[in-house]
Amino acid sequence: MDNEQTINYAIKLDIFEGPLDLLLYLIKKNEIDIYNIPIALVTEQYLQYLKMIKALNLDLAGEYLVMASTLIHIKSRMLLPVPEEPEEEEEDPRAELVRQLLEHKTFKEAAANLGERPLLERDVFTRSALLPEEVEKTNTDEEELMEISVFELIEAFHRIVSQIDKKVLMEIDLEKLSLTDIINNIMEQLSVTKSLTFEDLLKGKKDRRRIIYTFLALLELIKLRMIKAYQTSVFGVIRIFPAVES
Amino acid sequence: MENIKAVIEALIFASDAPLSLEKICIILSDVEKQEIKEALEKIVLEYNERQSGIYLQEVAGGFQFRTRPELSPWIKKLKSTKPHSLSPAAMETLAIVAYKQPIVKSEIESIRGVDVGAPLKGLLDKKLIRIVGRKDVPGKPIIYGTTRKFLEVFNLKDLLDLPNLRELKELNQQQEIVEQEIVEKTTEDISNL
Amino acid sequence: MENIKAVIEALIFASDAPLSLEKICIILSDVEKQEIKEALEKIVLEYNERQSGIYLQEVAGGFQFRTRPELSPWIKKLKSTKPHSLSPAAMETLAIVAYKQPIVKSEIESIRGVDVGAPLKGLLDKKLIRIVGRKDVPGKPIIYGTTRKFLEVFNLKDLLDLPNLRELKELNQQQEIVEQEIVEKTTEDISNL
Repeated sequence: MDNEQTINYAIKLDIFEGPLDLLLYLIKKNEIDIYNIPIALVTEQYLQYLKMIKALNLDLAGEYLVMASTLIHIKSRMLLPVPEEPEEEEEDPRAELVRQLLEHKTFKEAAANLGERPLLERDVFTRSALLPEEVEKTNTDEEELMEISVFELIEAFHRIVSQIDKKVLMEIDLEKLSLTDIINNIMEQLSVTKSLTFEDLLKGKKDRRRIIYTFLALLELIKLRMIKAYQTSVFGVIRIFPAVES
Repeated sequence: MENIKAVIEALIFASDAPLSLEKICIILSDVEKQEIKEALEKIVLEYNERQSGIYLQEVAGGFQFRTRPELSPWIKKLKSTKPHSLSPAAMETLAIVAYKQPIVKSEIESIRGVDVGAPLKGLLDKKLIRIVGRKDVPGKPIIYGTTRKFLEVFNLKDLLDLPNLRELKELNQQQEIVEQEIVEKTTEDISNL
Repeated sequence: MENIKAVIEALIFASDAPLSLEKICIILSDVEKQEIKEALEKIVLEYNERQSGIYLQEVAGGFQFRTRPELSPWIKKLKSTKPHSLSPAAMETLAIVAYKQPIVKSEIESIRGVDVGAPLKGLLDKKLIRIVGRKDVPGKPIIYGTTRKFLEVFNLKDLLDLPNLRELKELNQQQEIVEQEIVEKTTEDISNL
């Protein structure tokens, strides 16, 4: 093996996808008829390649060795004398290998053909902008209501409280509040508007006592089944509806 | 309806996936299927005649507007995202799954002559192939098939739209049976969508 | 350039936001701004003359194809028939919640082997699962369960109607088998999507 060949082998090495690929390369390089493979020649060149790979200290996948033994086996079978009157049609020892090679070649070509098609996001592109209708749709999706449990209400409550500026929480509210007043107030508002958010009820006065009282009032009303609380999404706005249409 | 063509055009345009004839029929319940078909053909023709920048492509069991392939250099200038490219190993594995599905890993490996674990995983991640089920043989190997996304990405109407394999027919007399099965499978797939 | 109009049309179509004249000028650097303007006007005219289902609209400092407003009832019909789509991760998570509810996140994660924060959030948003309560153990983890909507979407009478649930319950002591079946069921579910 001369030097030029060595370099050639080394360069070609990483483009092979396994032993079948290597064999196809050897067949092409030697301009061999795939249906009539000179098995001795191909086996010799194949083994040279394996030596190359080993010499380069590259990992030799087990499949390459399996193929090597297959080739040697076929070669030895080819050397056996053909019986003069074969009992039944003896299959060419190369047949199975040829079938495998043809199949492999077919799919290599198929892969190449697929790659040449107009590929999405490479050659052809679809509409990617959101249409106004789609923007609308997402909004209405969020408006889809789900009934929430008291637990979820507490979650939401906790979230609201934690969002409030700490300083505001420190302020003392001088307004006198009673639970009954707030309950009456909520029911009164609901009789007018049919639906309220938790934030509506607080009317922007996000002081701790009002929040807690409002919250307790809601819990009481839910317990009494006077109102229903809904949430648009898990962390969405809580909406309160009268339990019974008045 | 005054302008079926315009409605269909708008529907296909607004749909975020290829829109099937069946779905158009459901939406335009008052219009005959034949009439819808004719309108679709007319739209295809018109966009081609106009030498428009977009065209109506029949893909993945439906219709979708796409930009013309020859204009891709301009679109690439617009888009910063790189197209997903497949390695030769992945591409070959995909071709085998596409043509021989439903297929198990060991069958792919016997064709490729190497382990295909990595390319299979990559193709699953890219949603170009999917697990169809498990084969009822010892070890219950996973059966793979291509997805609708595969058809969309490779601009294919259906699996029959795959280019013919040159030599496979000689190699495999059962090819027709396989194809028949693929047709049945595809019809099923489409109706499951 | 042979067909500026087609290129501009394709660019506007493929752009993910309204495409400004300036940006088109940058991409078609060899073409005069005036020529681009004229091409844009021609496109607008052509779509109007053709009584097409889509038209070129100048919006937000750019150009964008849109469906004609008068066709919006049809588009709404299209969007309302949109099937529920779930990612495989979401589907798997949902299956686990469905079969093993009430369940906490860490239990789902020990089954799936990956973080399920995102799919859980998605399922909650889609109202397919809900927070049932908190487990009375340190850290008070959230307990999840399926919703009524889940039953509706999956066409189930009740949770007992879930395939194999009863069998799963009987097997409950043999945790590993149960989990294996869920994985298989999930794989099936995913492939049916």
